[in-house]
Amino acid sequence: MTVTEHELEAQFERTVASEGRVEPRDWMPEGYRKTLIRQIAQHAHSEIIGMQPEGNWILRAPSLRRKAILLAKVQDEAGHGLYLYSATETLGVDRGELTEKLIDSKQKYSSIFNYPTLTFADIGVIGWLVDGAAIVNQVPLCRSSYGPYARAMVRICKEESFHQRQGYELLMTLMAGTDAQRAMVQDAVDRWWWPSLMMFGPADGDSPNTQQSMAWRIKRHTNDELRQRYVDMTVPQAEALGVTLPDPALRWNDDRQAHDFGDIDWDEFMQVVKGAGPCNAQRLANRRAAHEGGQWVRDAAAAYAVKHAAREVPAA
Amino acid sequence: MTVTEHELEAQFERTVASEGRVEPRDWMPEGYRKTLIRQIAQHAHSEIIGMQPEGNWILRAPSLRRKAILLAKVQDEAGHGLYLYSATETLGVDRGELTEKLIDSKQKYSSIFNYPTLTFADIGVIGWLVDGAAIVNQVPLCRSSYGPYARAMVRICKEESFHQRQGYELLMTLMAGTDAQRAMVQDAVDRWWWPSLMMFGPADGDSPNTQQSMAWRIKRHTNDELRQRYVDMTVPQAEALGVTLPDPALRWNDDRQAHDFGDIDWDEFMQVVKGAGPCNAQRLANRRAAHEGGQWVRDAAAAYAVKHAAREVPAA
Amino acid sequence: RADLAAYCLMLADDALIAAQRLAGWTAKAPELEEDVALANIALDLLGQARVLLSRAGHLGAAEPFRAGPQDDEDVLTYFRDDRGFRNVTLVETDLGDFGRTIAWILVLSSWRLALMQRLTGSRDPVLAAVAGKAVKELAYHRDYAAQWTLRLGDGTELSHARMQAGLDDVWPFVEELFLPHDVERRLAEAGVAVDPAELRGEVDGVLEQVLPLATLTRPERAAVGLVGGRGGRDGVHTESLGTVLAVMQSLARAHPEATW
Amino acid sequence: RADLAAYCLMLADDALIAAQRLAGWTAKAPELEEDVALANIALDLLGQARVLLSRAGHLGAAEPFRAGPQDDEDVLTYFRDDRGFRNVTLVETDLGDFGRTIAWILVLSSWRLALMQRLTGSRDPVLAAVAGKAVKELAYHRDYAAQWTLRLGDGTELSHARMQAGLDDVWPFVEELFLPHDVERRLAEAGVAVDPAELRGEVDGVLEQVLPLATLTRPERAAVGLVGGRGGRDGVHTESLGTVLAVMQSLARAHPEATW
Repeated sequence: MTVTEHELEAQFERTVASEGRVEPRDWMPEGYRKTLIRQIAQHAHSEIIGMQPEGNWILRAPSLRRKAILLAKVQDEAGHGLYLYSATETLGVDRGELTEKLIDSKQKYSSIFNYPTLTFADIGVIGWLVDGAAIVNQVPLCRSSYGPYARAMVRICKEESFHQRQGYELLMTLMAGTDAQRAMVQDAVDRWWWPSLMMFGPADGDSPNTQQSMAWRIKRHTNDELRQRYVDMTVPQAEALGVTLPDPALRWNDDRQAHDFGDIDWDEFMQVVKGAGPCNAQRLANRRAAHEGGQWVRDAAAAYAVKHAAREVPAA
Repeated sequence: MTVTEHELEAQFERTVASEGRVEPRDWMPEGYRKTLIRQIAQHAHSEIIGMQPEGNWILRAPSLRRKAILLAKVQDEAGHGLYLYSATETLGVDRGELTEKLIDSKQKYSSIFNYPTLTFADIGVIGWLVDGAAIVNQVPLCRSSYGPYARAMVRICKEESFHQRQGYELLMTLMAGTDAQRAMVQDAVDRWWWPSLMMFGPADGDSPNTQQSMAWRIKRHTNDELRQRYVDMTVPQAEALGVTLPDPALRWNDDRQAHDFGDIDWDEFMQVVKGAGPCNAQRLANRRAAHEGGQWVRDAAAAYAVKHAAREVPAA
Repeated sequence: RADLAAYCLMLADDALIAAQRLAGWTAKAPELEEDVALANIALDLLGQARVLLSRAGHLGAAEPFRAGPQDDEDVLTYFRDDRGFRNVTLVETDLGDFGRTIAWILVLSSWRLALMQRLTGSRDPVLAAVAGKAVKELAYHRDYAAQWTLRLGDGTELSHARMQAGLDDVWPFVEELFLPHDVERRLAEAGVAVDPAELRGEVDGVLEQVLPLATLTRPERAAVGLVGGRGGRDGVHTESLGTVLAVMQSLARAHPEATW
Repeated sequence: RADLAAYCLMLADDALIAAQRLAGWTAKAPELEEDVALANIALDLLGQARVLLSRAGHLGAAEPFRAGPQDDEDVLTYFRDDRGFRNVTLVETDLGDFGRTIAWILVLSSWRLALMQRLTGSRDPVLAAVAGKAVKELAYHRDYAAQWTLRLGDGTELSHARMQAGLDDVWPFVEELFLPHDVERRLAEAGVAVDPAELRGEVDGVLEQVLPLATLTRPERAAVGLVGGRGGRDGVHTESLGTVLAVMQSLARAHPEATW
């Protein structure tokens, strides 16, 4: 490392330590850049893959109001994907490259989207539990040390909160509905609760990169801290809703002033992460089909742009 | 024409005139062969295209019994197609060639299959009216002068009668059902009645080939004779069923000892024949997609047969 | 009043079924921007459909289908059978690939925009208001489709072929757009509705402008025939609609007592 | 009794959903002979499903779903939701192209044949009789699929690639076939049912014989995971089943009072 690089690194460290923002034009350590790219890409991929389980119910949404809400939500996810891929572009990688890595299983997305949506109540539960967990994960990232990511997160978190409220509102409606609707909600909660806890990642002891990411201010809390915060936030919401969270060990601990909860099935988690979840193959096959099936369209747009670059584009 | 050909032709004429059977090995005039090929191919194509309107309801059949009946019926139609294409093979043309002519619109199929099936009652009405008309057309063909065609028709007519009874039985069930079911039947009858009359082809004055085909005993009655027979046969069935045939001019004529009926919309008939019916494009596009989509499979079977022609095919 | 209800249903069903078809692109578009844009068009059309269905419901159109506690818009969407839908058949057709989808949006939005522009002058204040909002939305849809028609038509050899094929496939359904139904004719005479026969010139004008620029040719395909003189506006549809509705209505019909 | 009803449903639903999927090939097969053969397989499976559904109905399985005057087999087919279906998820998957369909039939019929062969010795006389008939049918299905596996695998380069891809796509659903459900285990101990874990050897044996002859390789694909330990036999399905049922049940549910 040259003297100048030492100086640059020292300045970077100062910026980060003083809660300043690193911008695309600033010098940054290669590890920081790589970690950020991986993290933001994974987040972007999650938005895109996350369109599928919800998209599964758009055509069958049982009221036009819910159809419009769901369609708009999935559209927002595509939009989030766009902001996030843009943020990675400021780090020197483009969307096409990342999409290739996604469909070749070289980059990951949130494992939660490898579970199927089996009833319309799943749409509500995804809003409540999955978006809820995402928000707990993401709110601290609005203060990420990397400027473009932090700014994207501010916008995304605002929309996610809106989605979460819509999901909860759907569940309230179903719980006030027929017996079949209430049963549907409980069943969905039973299936999604544990996977939502897994969204915070491995227990702290098994998460070796956390310390570095925290030092770089691209992660602000440990996995277990966030998981606990989520449980504590969600339990009263479940009570208000009138559903039972499927964990007999879940109870308030007066000493800790927090909820105790049961052991997560880390084997299931690892299976899903490794690609053997219920929907991994399907999600990737769909994404691949859309990407490869759209190649001719992207090629056409590129060819057209080249042809018409020199002259004015004629108005339609 | 050589002397021998004169003799052959004279013998052919005698065979036909004496209600004998012409067999594949026998000499036959080129016009006879061509007319037969066109007629049998058109019949075969009709069976195959006819699978589509009925196939449209297999996945949605509202009881398992009806699903099994419908699936078996459509399967029989594939089987009829097979016999009939085999009959054309005895005349020196193969199935692949005829299929190409079908999808290139160089050969026709019965125009009736260019109408859509809009409700499940259409399935019953197709059995009753469309198969009914087909039987009236086809029973005389069991005495066709061309042996292979006559024998195929015997088998086909037997199955068609069975289908017609099943269709009528479905309609009886629906008429004994709910108001909605009865309305469905009447609506289907309203849509299919006139097209079923068109199945007998143009009025005799507009059917120039009829005389030659009758002389060759590959057609035994004129279009209008068969149409009248069909109307007379169907009116009492409609009464027994409790449906109204949509023709205010339809009434018994005591002088003729037959039913009078209204004018057929020959403009609509010509439109459909020319390819501008409600479903022509769809039917041909589907057939083309199946044929072209299956090319790789047929190629594989051919390649495998060549590879394994010399050695014994290993048992699976 | 019955005429006005029927007319609201026609305009509503066109938008509703078109939105349902477009929603089928979710997570399948060739680019994220297109995912966003197609969802946008679907949402606009869905919004138009909802106002018009509610209006039709207000005029009594939902009563024959009411089976539970649902809003009029949902009764009309989920508890009507195929034969009760009044949409033109174009909107129910399979969207096929992106080229065909673009051709479909181009034709549909050019036609609906021309219609809605005229409808802003309707004597019926609700229709005029719906149209006023719809005009802005449809102008965007048409522009979006026109831009893509140019890119695909004048892009690569492959995209040109697919765009032309898509246009060809859509073409048989265009003629029906200009066939007036008796209800439309009567209401047009009363200054309430638009006679669709009047829209042909404007739609042709758009296509005459866009297609040559896109190096595409106007298809020569026979129009889809009517069934005994009846088409989509009379509830006589293609075989596609039944399956579209089967999926769309499945959950609502499984729980006729429920609201969501 | 509840166990026996549940077991009948499992075997019935496997056949019912498989038949429904196969019926989707109608008028789309690569050759007329294949149209006939696929319909035949679908009809055989539908027949097996009907007997088993009636039996389950006899044992009370239809009561919770009864809404109208339908027979038990139709109540169970048309008025159960997705979560009530007990089929393995393999049968609900999209059949894809002809290669994948053949792979699917090969696996499914080898497995079901091995199961039914053992079930002919069931202490339950009805199951034994159903199995006796099914064995003959399934032997034909397996043979049909094996013959086509050879032709496609050892046909052209393209057909080889597609057949292998079809097999690869089907593979993740194979593991579930051998996972015993508690009901199966209990009834197997009672000599009534077959423990599916026992079938692995026989199915593997078939594949070990056919795949090399067809120049295909046994796929190495991760099995589809369960959801909290639950799979198709527990009513936890893939997203495909919902749409399959939406279409299948649409008409029957639109007329809950009707019989057909």
